[in-house]
Amino acid sequence: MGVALGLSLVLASCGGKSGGDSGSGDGAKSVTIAIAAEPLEYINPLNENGSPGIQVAMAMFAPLVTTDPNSGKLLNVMADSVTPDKTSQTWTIKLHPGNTFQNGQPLTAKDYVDSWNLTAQGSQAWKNNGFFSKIEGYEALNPETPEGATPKPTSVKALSGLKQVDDLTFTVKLKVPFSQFGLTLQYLGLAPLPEEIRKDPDAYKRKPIGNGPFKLAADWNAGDDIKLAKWDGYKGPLVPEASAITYRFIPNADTAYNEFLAGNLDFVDVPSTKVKTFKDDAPDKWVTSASSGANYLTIPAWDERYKNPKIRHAISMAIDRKAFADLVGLSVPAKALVSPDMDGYRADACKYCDFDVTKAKQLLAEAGGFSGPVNINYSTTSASGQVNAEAIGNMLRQNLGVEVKYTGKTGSEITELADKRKLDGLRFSGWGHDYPSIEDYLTPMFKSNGDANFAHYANPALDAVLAKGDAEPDPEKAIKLYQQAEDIALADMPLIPTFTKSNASLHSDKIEPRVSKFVGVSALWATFK
Amino acid sequence: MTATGEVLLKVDNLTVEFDTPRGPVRAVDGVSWQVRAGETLAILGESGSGKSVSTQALTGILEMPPGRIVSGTAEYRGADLIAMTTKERRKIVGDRITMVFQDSLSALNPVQSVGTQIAECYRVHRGLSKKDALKRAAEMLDQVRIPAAAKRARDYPHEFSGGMRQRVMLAMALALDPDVLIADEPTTALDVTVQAQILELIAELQAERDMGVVLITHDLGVVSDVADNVVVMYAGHVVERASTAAALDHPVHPYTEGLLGSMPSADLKGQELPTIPGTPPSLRSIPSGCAFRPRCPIAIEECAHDVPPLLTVAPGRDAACIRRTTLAEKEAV
Amino acid sequence: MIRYILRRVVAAIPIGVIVTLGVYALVFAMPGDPLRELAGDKPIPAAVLAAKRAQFHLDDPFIVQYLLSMKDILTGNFGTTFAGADIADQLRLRIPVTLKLTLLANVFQWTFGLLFGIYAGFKRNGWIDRSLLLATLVLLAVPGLVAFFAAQFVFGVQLKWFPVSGVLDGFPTSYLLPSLVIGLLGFAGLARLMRTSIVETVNADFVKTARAKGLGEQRVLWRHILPNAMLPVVTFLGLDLAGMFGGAIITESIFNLPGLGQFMFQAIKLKEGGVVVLLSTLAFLSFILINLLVDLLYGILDPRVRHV
Amino acid sequence: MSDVTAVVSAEAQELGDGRTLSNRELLRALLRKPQFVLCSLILLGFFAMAAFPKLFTSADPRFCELGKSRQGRSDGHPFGFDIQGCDYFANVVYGARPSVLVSICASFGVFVLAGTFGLLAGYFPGAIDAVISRTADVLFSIPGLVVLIVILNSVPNRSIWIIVGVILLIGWPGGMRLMRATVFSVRNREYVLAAKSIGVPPVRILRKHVFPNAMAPLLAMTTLGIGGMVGLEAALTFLGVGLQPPSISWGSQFGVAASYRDTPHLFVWPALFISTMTISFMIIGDSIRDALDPKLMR
Repeated sequence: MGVALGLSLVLASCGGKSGGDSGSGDGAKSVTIAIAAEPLEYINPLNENGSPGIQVAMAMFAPLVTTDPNSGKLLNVMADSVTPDKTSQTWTIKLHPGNTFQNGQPLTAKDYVDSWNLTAQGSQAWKNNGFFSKIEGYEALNPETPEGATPKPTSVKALSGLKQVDDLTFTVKLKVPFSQFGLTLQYLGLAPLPEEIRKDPDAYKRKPIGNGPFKLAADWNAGDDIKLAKWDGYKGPLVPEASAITYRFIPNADTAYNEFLAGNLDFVDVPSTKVKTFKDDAPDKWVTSASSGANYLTIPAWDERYKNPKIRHAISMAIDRKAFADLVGLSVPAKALVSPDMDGYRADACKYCDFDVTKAKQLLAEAGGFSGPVNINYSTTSASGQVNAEAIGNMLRQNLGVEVKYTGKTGSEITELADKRKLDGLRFSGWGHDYPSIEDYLTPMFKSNGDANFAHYANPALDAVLAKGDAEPDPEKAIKLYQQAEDIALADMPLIPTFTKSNASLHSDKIEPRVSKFVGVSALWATFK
Repeated sequence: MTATGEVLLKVDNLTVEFDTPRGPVRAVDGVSWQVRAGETLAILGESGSGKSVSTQALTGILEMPPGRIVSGTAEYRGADLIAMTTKERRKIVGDRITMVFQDSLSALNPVQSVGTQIAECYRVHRGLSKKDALKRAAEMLDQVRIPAAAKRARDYPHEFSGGMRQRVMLAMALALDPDVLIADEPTTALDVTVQAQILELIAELQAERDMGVVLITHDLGVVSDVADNVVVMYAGHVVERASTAAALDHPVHPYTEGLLGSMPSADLKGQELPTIPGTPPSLRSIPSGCAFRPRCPIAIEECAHDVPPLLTVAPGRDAACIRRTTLAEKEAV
Repeated sequence: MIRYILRRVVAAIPIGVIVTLGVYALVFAMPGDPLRELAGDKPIPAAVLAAKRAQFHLDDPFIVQYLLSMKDILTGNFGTTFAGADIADQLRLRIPVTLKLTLLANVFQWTFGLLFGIYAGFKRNGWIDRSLLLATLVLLAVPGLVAFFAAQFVFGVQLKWFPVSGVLDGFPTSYLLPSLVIGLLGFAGLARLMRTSIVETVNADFVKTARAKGLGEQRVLWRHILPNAMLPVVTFLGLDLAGMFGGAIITESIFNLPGLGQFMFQAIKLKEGGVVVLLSTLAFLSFILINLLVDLLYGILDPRVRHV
Repeated sequence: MSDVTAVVSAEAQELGDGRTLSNRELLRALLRKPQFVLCSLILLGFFAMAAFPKLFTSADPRFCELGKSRQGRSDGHPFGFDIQGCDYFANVVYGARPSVLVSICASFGVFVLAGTFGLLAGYFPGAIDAVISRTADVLFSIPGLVVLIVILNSVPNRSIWIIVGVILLIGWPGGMRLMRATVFSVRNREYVLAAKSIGVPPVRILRKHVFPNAMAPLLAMTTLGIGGMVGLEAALTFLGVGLQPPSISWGSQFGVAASYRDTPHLFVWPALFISTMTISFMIIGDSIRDALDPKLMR
């Protein structure tokens, strides 16, 4: 699981639609929030894995657990308790009594079990289907389908690992032990749907019934702004102060920024092209969050020329991370594979990430030099892709003396070529966790066949350490094991850490967004002045 | 042949220049003529001789700039058209003085029905309603002998034959019963038979209305058929002015003589048609002195010195040729 | 008349087939898996991919995909985008946006273009004419991109005369600024064309006839010069309107107008052959329709080419 | 024809009528116009810049120090530094080549294609005209930008030649229509009929008689459109399908810089160069057209 940064970049640079009220105050505590993406077509958290959809789901649905913005600890929302067994393979989830859906129906364990089973069915083709692959019985609902054939609804409709115990209790049995499973439950993509919707999801894709603090204020059509009003039936913790929220979709991030400057929005994320200017453009109206997520230069595992780790280290040490981070803006150089706000982050984990031209040249010479130009791929759909590629390219050319060329393609084409191991050369990648654990960096990107193994990297030693960490119930010890895995990855260097970026946002005078060093900036939980 | 009617239009010493990228060019130089009620005056000359420019200048339809009237007057019943304001002139031109042009296909607005175009005269000058004006237009078409006039008024110029179109032009010009009709090569583009019909029609209508007609043409045959008096122009100058009969019988200027000689006639049957040698000069490089000098069979050295003055050789007969005028005076004595 | 229209429509059919086939082939040939774009960097379970592939016939041969798409278009059964949006809904929402933008932009372009072109052509070499020629040169030299960004920043963000983007303020407020910029950029070419046409007509013989009829200058201009000078300009109208659809991609993106241009750009990026072909078909139909209308209008304006 | 026209435009008529159109006379008429001379000199400057950038700057456009990213002007760096910390003056100078190449090649190519097809379509009505005109209709009815985006997204490497090629593909129908219309008006002129009657082969008639007399409007349209090509290239960069580094061009410089509002020098300079070149071309185009067209001359 993981919201890929690459995806949000893609979405940030698309084109689209808007509608709704202007942000200027109207007495009530209403707030207009820009989402720099194409407008949503439907609202269904189980079929949403992009940040715009999840952002809206966050207001309308409530997760089982969440990260406490003050302490960084796990906080129960819909759940009363989430308990693993000794091996961390079977988890028991007890719901807090008294919660209901926005249509008044009580929220039960059955709603969770049925919603998850529905999503786990391959024939449903919902985007969060993959989440359930960790749960026992997933294959029965997702049989191998020959190329070109429609996946047939299977006779099996339920995950064997998912069991309702009573009205408020259910258990999840995983295929293998996984100590971080409890953390993953804060993902909004696991929200429950009421029975009404489960029976006919298509009929409700424009009129969702959630269990979160906000509900649709009026009828909503695909492509429109989403207007939400407070739902008084929400009994969970962390109740937002706002009484009404409008999510306005503005696909062009620069346009959204301009809209804010013109006074039409209460909250907007600063696009990458404006990181140098936003403090002057909107003095006293900006906030930044601690750096979160991580960005890398990905080295193709399938290209023999890059195989020698010394070449990779040479490339890494030829990069002036400080200057590069300054170019990107709001960023700090990264010398670790995980985000700095994670438990277990080590600022100097990387031994080959210092800028040292002499050493880099020496490493390159030791590796026998490099043949042919280094190709740097960049996404044409990202506003800063080309600029970043050129910066890296210039440094490699000037500091290592290698020839450099550039290829601009759409983000998806790069990913696809990489998947097929046909991509020539380096590319950029980024990762942001779905749940705050360094495991959510190491498993997806470095485990053999990991979900987001950009480099197609495989090292059995690392896999073994990760498995040990997953099975380790003691969090402290688990982190130590994961750090070992990070060290292995840094030595092999399939990904070269580059920078971590803070997010900056602008907000109107009437609100003060919630800023947490654990979960970043949030307009949803803004306080009103 | 009589010259007894009231003088309707009197042009005196009219000079017109054009500004070109290479400096001014004099297209009409000191031209004078007049036309009386009931008279047909022909202005005869080759293309480029300034015959059209002079009439266009005095009616104000010449494009100015680049054209420019340097001097001269053109009096309609004593009022100088050149000196008056555009607004005043518009009350006369188009109403009392009207024009017919050579190429009726391009001279008629291609996207308006002929009825509308004729009716426009009544609408603008007489203030008739649209309906009345259209009715009058149809009547006018009938007067110029267009069959099924009421129906054809709705047709567009390209739907008429050349002769019929010229009749339409005529109908338009005569709609307001003008005093003077300026017909600029009205028949040049037409077949000989049609040409005769049109000229006949003009003559008929002229007689009905006691109208003065200024007929601009390069065709001596036309002149001999219909004109009372003739003004011969060459390179912007009037070279001879006479009654048609006199000019045809005893041309004074060698140019007129040359034109007459090149006219086919029964006498010369079977012989090669004589022509005037050479080509008319470009207005940019008019020869010094007499412009006709390089083509003139009787030119002498003195011809190059000064522009020959237009002198009266006999009552009602003027010519501009230093050889003939002196000669004529001698003979007269 | 009816027969003429029918003949034109029939003649358009093979062109329509080639257009749609060509566009579909182009999109089909674009590298990259269409569904990949949906997923971002995240893996999509094989079953989900397979379901989507089957739903959108992505594994069928090219020609089958094309025919299925055309069948959907012809039967009005547009289906959904890869992301799940109802295409018919999208069209309902987006066509008015593009229409409003295009029409308003054309109103500006034609008003400015015709007025200035007519005046400049009629009073040739006057100071208005000279300044107009200079202004059109400058306008034609400004890349559209510069103009859009500059206008948005200056008039939207700084002066706040117009909304910065979006369609929240409704018609016409939201559309004013982008339309003005498109109109100004297009006005230059139109004004020059109009001016040239007027200049050429001013010397026509029938204008002389009109003056000889003692008509006032205004009447000569409006009744005689203009109807004739408009003829070449009218043919320009068809091409211009058809071109607006393509040009709207950039405008709609910068001003965040949810019109067909953005839909098209999005569909191209997502390699949604069906949507691209549908939109191309719409563009083609409007092209044919506009050209037919223009030709009919031409026939009305010019009796010489009337189609009976 | 009345003698007004004969008098006034004796000179221009010779040009416009075509038969006596002499290149020397045209050139002489053009050289009399100061704006033509000035713009030609400016363009020569740009051409020189494109051909020999080293004459204009000794700096290496590819030597970059990221630390100097977007700094303003300083000694030896009159335009300051670009986003990558490279000398911007050198980059703008070196950017002339692709910009000039794209605009010239695309315009010239469109002129040749449109001219050829227009000649053929206009001179041979029937099958040839039908094929050419219908093909043009097809290209007309697809928005050009769509074709550009789709094709440029498909090619593995967006070189200037690919961009030129695609512009050619979508650019020729407009010019073709114009040329075809002009040829229609020329093909029945006396001199063409005369040439035909004495058995001159069609290709020679087209080359010697029809083309020289029908090319003026297309030529004017082409020169007016040259500048738009550079602007188009900037738009392509904005849409993510422009030239790729290390190619440098004014269009891509502008396209990249458009977002960086706080450092105006990044977009002012390429925009200035683009506009200067565009205006120069257009004034030259205007001058040529005026000189060729007697009606507009006065």
